[in-house]
This record gives sequence, structure tokens and C-alpha cells, in this order.
Amino acid sequence: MIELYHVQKDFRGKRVLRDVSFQMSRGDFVFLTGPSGAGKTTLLKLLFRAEQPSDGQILVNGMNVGAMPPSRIPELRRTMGIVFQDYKLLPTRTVFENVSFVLKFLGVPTQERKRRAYQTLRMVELHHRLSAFPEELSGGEQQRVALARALINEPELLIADEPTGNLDRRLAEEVMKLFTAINVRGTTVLLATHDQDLIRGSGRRCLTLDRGRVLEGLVEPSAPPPAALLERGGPLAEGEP
Amino acid sequence: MIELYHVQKDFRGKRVLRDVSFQMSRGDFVFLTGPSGAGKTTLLKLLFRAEQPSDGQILVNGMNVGAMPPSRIPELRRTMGIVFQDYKLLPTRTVFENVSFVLKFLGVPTQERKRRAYQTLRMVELHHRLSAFPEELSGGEQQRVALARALINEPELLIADEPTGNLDRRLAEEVMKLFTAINVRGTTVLLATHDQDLIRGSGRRCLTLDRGRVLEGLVEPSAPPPAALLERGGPLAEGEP
Amino acid sequence: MSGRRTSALTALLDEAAQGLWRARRMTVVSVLQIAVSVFLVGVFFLTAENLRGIVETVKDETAVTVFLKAAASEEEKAEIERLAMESRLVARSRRVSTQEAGARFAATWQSLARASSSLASSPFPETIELDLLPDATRSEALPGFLSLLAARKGADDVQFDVDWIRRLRGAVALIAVWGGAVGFFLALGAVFTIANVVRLTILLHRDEIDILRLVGAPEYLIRGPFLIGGLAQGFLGGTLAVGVLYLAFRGVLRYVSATHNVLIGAFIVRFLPPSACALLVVGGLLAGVIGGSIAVRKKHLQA
Amino acid sequence: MSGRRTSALTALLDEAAQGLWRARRMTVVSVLQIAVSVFLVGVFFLTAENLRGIVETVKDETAVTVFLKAAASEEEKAEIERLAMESRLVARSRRVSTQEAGARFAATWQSLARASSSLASSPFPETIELDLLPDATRSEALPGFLSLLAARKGADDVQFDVDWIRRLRGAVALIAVWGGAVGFFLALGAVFTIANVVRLTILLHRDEIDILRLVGAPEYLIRGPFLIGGLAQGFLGGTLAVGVLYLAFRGVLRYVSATHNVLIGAFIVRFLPPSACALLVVGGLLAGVIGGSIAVRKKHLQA
Ligand SMILES: Nc1ncnc2c1ncn2[C@@H]1O[C@H](COP(=O)(O)OP(=O)(O)OP(=O)(O)O)[C@@H](O)[C@H]1O
Ligand SMILES: Nc1ncnc2c1ncn2[C@@H]1O[C@H](COP(=O)(O)OP(=O)(O)OP(=O)(O)O)[C@@H](O)[C@H]1O
Ligand SMILES: [Mg+2]
Ligand SMILES: [Mg+2]
Repeated sequence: MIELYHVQKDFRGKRVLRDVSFQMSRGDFVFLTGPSGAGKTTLLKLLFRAEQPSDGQILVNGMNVGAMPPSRIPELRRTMGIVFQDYKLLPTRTVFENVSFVLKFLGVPTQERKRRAYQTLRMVELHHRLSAFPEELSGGEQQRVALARALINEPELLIADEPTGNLDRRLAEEVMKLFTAINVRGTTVLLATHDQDLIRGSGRRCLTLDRGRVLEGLVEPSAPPPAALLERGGPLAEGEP
Repeated sequence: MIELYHVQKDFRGKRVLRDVSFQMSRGDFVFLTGPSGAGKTTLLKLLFRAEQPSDGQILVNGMNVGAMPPSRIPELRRTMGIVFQDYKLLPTRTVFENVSFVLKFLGVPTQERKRRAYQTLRMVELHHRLSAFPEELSGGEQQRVALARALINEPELLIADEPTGNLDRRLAEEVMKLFTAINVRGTTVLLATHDQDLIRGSGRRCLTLDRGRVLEGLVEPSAPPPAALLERGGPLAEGEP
Repeated sequence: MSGRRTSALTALLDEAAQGLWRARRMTVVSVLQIAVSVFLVGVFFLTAENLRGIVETVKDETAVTVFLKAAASEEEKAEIERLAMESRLVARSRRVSTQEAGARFAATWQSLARASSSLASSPFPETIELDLLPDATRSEALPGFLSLLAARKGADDVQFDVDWIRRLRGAVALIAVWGGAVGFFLALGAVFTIANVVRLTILLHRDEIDILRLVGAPEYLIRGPFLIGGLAQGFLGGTLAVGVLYLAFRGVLRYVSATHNVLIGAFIVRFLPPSACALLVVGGLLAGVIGGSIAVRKKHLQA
Repeated sequence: MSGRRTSALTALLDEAAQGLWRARRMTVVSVLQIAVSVFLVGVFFLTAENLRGIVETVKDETAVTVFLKAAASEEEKAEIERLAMESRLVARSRRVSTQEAGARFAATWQSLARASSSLASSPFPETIELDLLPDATRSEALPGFLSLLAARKGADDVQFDVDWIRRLRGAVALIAVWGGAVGFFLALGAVFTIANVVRLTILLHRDEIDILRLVGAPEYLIRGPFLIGGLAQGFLGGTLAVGVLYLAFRGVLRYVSATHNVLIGAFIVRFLPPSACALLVVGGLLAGVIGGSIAVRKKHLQA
């Protein structure tokens, strides 16, 4: 489903990802972690072509994402559900419109859109705020709207960037249950998070990024956190070309 | 320093805060917690008059915040450092400009501004990104810029809304150390967070909001989390007027 | 397939309508801005159209009048006419009898017709009016020709105010060139203004467009609403402009004829022909569409 | 205190300059937009100014010409003059001798002066030119007066093209009223456009303004830069417009005098007086400042 080979990413000469290679199969559930500024968001952005790699190859669902013509990008993104770290909700549209918009261009009729939006919002406990605008929602509520938007289409691939950062523990666990359920139904899940508790509780495969390099580790349920890896993490090393 | 008496806040007939009363003295360090949508951000907004209370009285530093004329609002806000849940960085200005802007209108000369911006950014480990723009920063880095902006002026009162949501554990702990240090030097701190680990580790006074009502609890270091209070938390009750 | 297509079109129209409605204040302002621009260009068109009419009238007026002696014989008169037609300076020759001149006078001063006809001796001698060829006023042969006419037996006097016509000609030329320049600047200003307003409007929606792209919205649903919106705004603006222009035109006409008591019919004062009106509406429409498409064009790859 | 004040002013100017520079493309576009609007108003001013000149010339031309018989005695001539001046229709009377008429003719057709002077009989009879009073053309007494003049002994003919003057009068009135309407619409359009562009520009900065308020920035540092920016843009735009207008004016003048070979001096063709130029610049400047202040006005309490 996702294959990265020797991927590099530079921003104005600053190397953010260095020689990143890893594979995920269809149906996998993988965590991506690492300290702040390690390159998690950048790595995810490469997968839906919000950024292009400076070097290396990226295959998603058999498509060469780094080299595909711009006209095919929408198609690529439509097979995915994406939860952005900063939500990216449309400020001028209601919760219902934000969530159901993706169904609109898939040709789903209005009634069906309403039904599915309600169902999905119910899963994140926001079905009572259907007609609110994003700025009328709390931080955690906005995050849950972003989540619902990514889930409504039952995508083949779910990419979630820090999807529980503004949720309390109980809601975070509910969301993890949701992800597990959707994964069981066949969706491949790649989830970036700082929250070691989430990773610890799951027993899933976990990629750790550190200063742009990927370190892999499988964490057993109830095992201690990979302190050796984490403690090395610091802010980005200065001025490395 | 902060006094709330029977404060209520309604949004379009929906009651978000109900009969909230509490006091904080100068030099206090208080946590504010509660499930998503409980009203934490709304409560903080009342303190710097980004919202007006529907009922009740709010005194900050002796000023009647709810009833003060608009012309005095800037003055009120300048005595505070505020970390917003969504950062609110100026997208067209560099990290340095974002952080040092508040010093500009306090009449601090350029050299001094540079020095203090560098020092403050160093505390949040971002001194190497002085000339970056917010959109070139990772989520956690943006959060730390927002933090630095609130701290640079050594304010009398620090209001921080979920200031560690996008930080890894190590950085979160560094930030808590910073808050403790600034509190020791005399700044009153009010900190809203979901992160029970932060609260647990500190042994500070903690206000818990639940569906707009405030429940107070003092958590001892290494004591178990106030599960009784937390487990009751759910999403906002529906349609209560 | 057909069901899917229909639904795509529905989605597109739905998005376009919602977009216009969501930003309704902005929509109104954009329509007004386009209307203002198209209106100004229309005002220029209208002015040019009517000025052209006046200029043509003036051109027709470059006539030489030969006053005939009361005693002039028919032969003498005919000789003058023959001379005029042979000169290569004259386009047409026309005899105006004493009666006719009196009637003309009476027609323009109707209320005084009686006074005029009751005069003992008619103040209007018989004349021959000569319409000069377009370039005659600049011809070197003209003064000699005029002297020749005046020297004819039957001719009493030859009237031709060279100086005045020369001035009028200069003024007309100046007005024509200046008018052309003004029209050019106006059209340029209108295009610039409309493009600028559309650009600013879309800059306001930049974040929204980025987000739509990020969630994989097809391009037709991202650009389409802007194009349709631009088209609708342009059409509305253009139509509004033409409508207001017509009202303003009628208003000015009514005002002038009421206060100056002139028979406007003497001039070719007319509104724009339907084709020009259509051109204005299409102009506004195109400005809206082109503005919309240009503004949505870039930032395809990134974000 | 003084040190603090200076630093506040420095901060303000610094912010304003930075703001303009950060959005430099937008700044350029705003300046151009203001320039275009002011330019169009300037074009109208300029046109009106010169049209007024032409109209005044036309008004002076409402003259009656009395052609005198070659044999008319001095007494007869003087009687006609006296009659004219007593009529209450005539402003001025002027005798034009045969020589003078020939010289006039020669002056306008210089190259043909010789041909004219070598003619056996002068084609120019002596005349008396009468300037009518402003309202004479509408007077009911005019036809009778003209007949009276024509019936005098020394008078050979009286020339007065009522019809033509009436038309010209109508045209001038129409142009004046229409011009007033056009000028009004133009000024309105310019104000609307500038305000709209400034409003859109500031809408783009809405989030920034909200954030500045939230961190307690004083109002002078939030509004100030917009006002100073608007002022600078308005001044630049206004100056640019006047400069381009001057160049366009000279260009058109050169083109017309080159192609039409007219002595433009015959008309009062002139550029706008300095006061009108200053007015245009100030207009642009005011538009910028007012647009800026209106747009920053609201949303004080909230956020
Ligand atoms: N457009 C850009 N231009 C320059 N540098 C960038 C850009 N985008 C990201 N970076 C830098 O790349 C590094 C990795 O950023 P990224 O957003 O991938 O981090 P992250 O792992 O998601 O961190 P966080 O957990 O804080 O969100 C950061 O140091 C960031 O400043
Ligand atoms: N402007 C508004 N209009 C209507 N409802 C609002 C508005 N602002 C906040 N609310 C509602 O008030 C409730 C409390 O919001 P608030 O932002 O204070 O929650 P919070 O405790 O900060 O939650 P979180 O932890 O998710 O940030 C939420 O249900 C929210 O939807
Ligand atoms: Mg990130
Ligand atoms: Mg909140």
C-alpha cells in the first residue's frame, strides 16, 4: 500500500528527511512518532503530494506519488482520509457541510449525505452540533470534525496527524477504538502522534522518526516506552545542511 | 488577582458556563481541566475580554473586566501573556517578529528586543528558527513560538490554553519547568490542559470544569488522578438552554 | 453515467450558488463594481455615439451660401450652379427660394411665423446652397473659387465663414482623438478594476481553495463555482449598468429638453443600439469569467 | 516621556513601512487602482475644462452680420449701428472694412493671400458685426429686429443662421448637462472603487488585525499603519495619475497638431491649472486615508 525508498526532503537546503525507507501493506495499522520537529508531518505530506520529495521514490497504492502529473492528484487524495494536524476546516461552512463535502463530489445524493454525516459525527460525539460553524467549536470539537471528515468516506487509507492532541483521555480512547474498527474493516491506517500512552496500549508497529531518520520498533502492550529512542530526541539539530 | 463571581456564559441560548465562581491570588499557579467542550477556553477568553460574560462579575487585577470600556482592553491584555489554543501566530511575520512584536509597543528598543527574543526562544529550543515563517514550522514548533510570545514580556499573569498539546513528553516537561520558574519569579499562572500527567506531576491546585460547572480539586503529587470527577465527563449535554 | 453526470452538475451549481450566497455582501459589492466599470465604458460609448452624430451634422454644415440678386435671371442662376458643380470642390448644389427660406425661418420660430410673413419686404433673398466636398476647406483653390462665384453677375454675395469652420474642424478632430484616448483609458481602467476586485476576492478564499484541494476536490468543483460566480456577477453587473445607463440617458434628455426648450430632434440624440448594449453586457460577463479563471489558475501543484 | 513618544512614532512608521513592503504586490496594485480612478476623474476634469473653452468661443460667435451696400453713406451706416444698439438685443457692434475682411481672410489662408489681393473686385463687402446679448436668440423680438435691419437703406443683407446657432446651443447645453452627469458618475465610481479595494485589502488582513488586538497591541499601532499606508498609496496614486494625464494630454495634442495641421492656439486648449492638479492628488490621498480608516473602524470590542 505504501512504499518509501530512500526518500529525502530538503527545505531551502535544510534536510528534514534523510534516506527514509519503509513499507506498509494493505490493512496495516502503523504508528509514526518522534519528537517535535522530527519530520512526521512532512513525511505524511509526501504521501498525499502536498510536498514533493527531493529525492527517492514513493509509491501509494501502486501510484508513483512523487512523479505523478498534477492532474491526477485529486484522484489520489480521494482514496484517502486525511486528518490534518491543524484540522483545515472550512471556516465558512457548517460542521455538516465540512464533513459531507467529500461525498458531494463522489456523487452521493443529499439524503444519503445527511444520513452518513450524522452517523459519522455520532461516532465522535458531535451529532448535536451539525449546523455550528468551526469558530463556534472548542479545540477538541474541531479536531473531531476533522476526524469525521476523514472517516465519512470509509477510505482505503487513513492518514492521521496527531488526531488526539486536543482530546481528553476518554475521547482519545474512543477515537482509537474507532480507528481499530475501521482498520478491521480493511482500511490501512498511518497515525502520527506524540502520545506514548496511545502507542503503548495498542501493541502496533511503530515507526520512530528522529532528526529525519526513521527507527523502527514494535511495542508490545504494557511494555515500557522505548525510552532509549525517545530520550535522544531533541529539537532539530541546528544548521545542518 | 483573578476573581469570578457567579459567572454565566451563553452562546445563542446555549449555556456554556453556569454559575462559575473562584478566586486566585497573585503568584498562584492553577490548572484548569475538564473534558473537550467543557468550557475551558471560554472561561479563559472571559479573562482577557475576548468574550463578555452573560451574567456575573469578573475581576482581574482589580479591573472589572466584563464592564470595562473597549478602549481599556489593550491595556488589560498587555499585562498578560496569553498562549492561545490555536496559537494565533501572524502568518506574514517571522518567528522573531511574532515573538518580539509585543515589546515594540512597549517601547523597547530594537537591540534589546533582539536580545530578549533570542533568550526566550532559546528557552523553548527554537533560537535557530528566528527568521522562519510560521507555515515553515512544525505544529510543535508553532506552539513553542506562541509560548515564547506569551513569556517574553514577563507578564504579571500568564494564561495558557493547552500549551503542550503538540509537544512530546520531554518538551512538555521542559515547558512546565519554564512555567514553574516564571511563577517563582512572581507571575500568576492559569493553565488549561487535558494532560492529566502534567497536573498529577505538579501537585498544584486544579479546577475541573464539567459541562460548564466548576469542581475544585487539589491533586497531590503522585496521587491517582481524580477519576471520579473525570469519568463523569462526556461531550456537552445536548440542547440544554 | 448520466445519473452521475447530472449529480456532478448539480453539485457544481449548488456549490456556485452557495458560494455566492455565503459571501452575499461581497457578491453585491462585486456586482456593483462590475456595474460601475461597465457603466463608465457605456457612458463613453453613448457620448461617442452622439458626438459622432453632432460631428456629422457639423460636417454637413460646411456649406457655401450664394446670395442672389433679386433681379438675377434664371440663366445667371444656372450658370452659377454649373460653375459650382464644375469646380471639383462642391458636392451638391441646392436652390433655396425666398418662400422656402421664409418657411425655414418660420419653422424654427413657429410662434413668430405670422410676424415674419406679415413683413412688407421679405428679408430672405433667394440663395443657392452649395455643400462642399469633404476636403474642400483645405483646398488651395477655394478662395479663388469663392471670389469667382462672387464676381458672377447674378450673385449678390458669397457667404462662407472659413475661420469658424476651421476652428470647428479642429475642435472636432481634437475631440475625436481625445475621445479615442479617453475610451481606451476607460476600457483599460474597467478591465484593470474588475480583474483586481476578482483577484482580491479570490485571495480572500485562498485558504478555502487550498483546503478543497487537500481533501481531493476535483478541479471543476474548485474552479467551477468561481467561474460560474464570475459569470453570474458579470452578467448582473453588465445588465445593471446598461439599465442604469438608459435611465440616466432618459433623465438627462428630459432635463435638457425641459430647461433648454430645444427640439432635441434636430440632433441625432439616441441611445446605444441593441448590439452595443449586448456588447457591454458581454463585456461585463467576460470580465467576470476571465477574472475568475485567471485568479484560480495557479497554485495547482502546491497544497 | 519624550524618548517613549519617539519610540512609539518609530514603531508606527516602522510597522507602516513593513506592512507596505510585506504586501508589496498588493501595494503596487492598490497604488495603480487609485491612480486609474484619479486619472479617469482627471481626464474628465481636463475635458470639461477645454470643452468650456470651446463653448465660450461658440457663445461669442452668436453674431449677426449686416452686409452693407458698397454705396452706403456714412450716415446710413451709423444709423444701422444706432438702431442695433438701441434694440436691447445687441451687446456690441463692430465695423469690418473691406480691407479688414480681406486681411482676416488672408491671415487664415496665408499661402493664398496674394491670390486674394490680386483679385479685380474685392469679394468682401464692408460689414457691421453685431454681438447679440446672451438671451437674444430666444427673444421674440429678434426676427422683427432682423427684418428691420435688412430694410435699412445702407444694408444689403443681414446674415444670421438661427437654425445653426439654435442647434449648437442645444448641443452645448446637452454636452454640459451630460458632462456634469458623467463627471458625477466618474467621481462616484472612483470613490466606490477605491473604497472597495481598500476594504478588500483590509479584509485580507482581518485575521492579522484580530491577532494584534488579542495580544494587546494599542489601537494606534493597528490602525495607524493602515492609515499611513492608505495615505502613502493615495498620494502616490494621485501623483502618478496627474503625471500620466499630463503626458497623455501632450501626446494627444502633438498627434492632433501633426495630423490635422490646425493652429491649436485658436482654441483655449490647456492643461489643468495647478490647483486642479493638487485637488486630484489630494482626492487620491483622501480616498486612501478614508478607505483605510473606515475599514479599520469596526470590530473593536469583539476579539
Ligand atoms: N515549508 C517548510 N520550510 C522550511 N522548513 C520546514 C517546512 N516545513 C517543515 N519544516 C521544518 O521541517 C522540520 C520537520 O517538520 P514537521 O512538520 O515534519 O515536524 P513534525 O514531526 O510534524 O513535528 P510536530 O510534532 O511538532 O508537528 C521542522 O523543523 C520544520 O521546521
Ligand atoms: N462562539 C461560540 N458559539 C457557540 N458555541 C460556542 C462558541 N464558542 C464555544 N462554544 C461552545 O461552548 C462549549 C465550550 O467551548 P470551549 O472552547 O470553552 O471548550 P473547551 O473546554 O476549551 O474544549 P476543548 O478542550 O475541546 O478546547 C463548546 O461546546 C463549544 O461548542
Ligand atoms: Mg507535525
Ligand atoms: Mg479549548
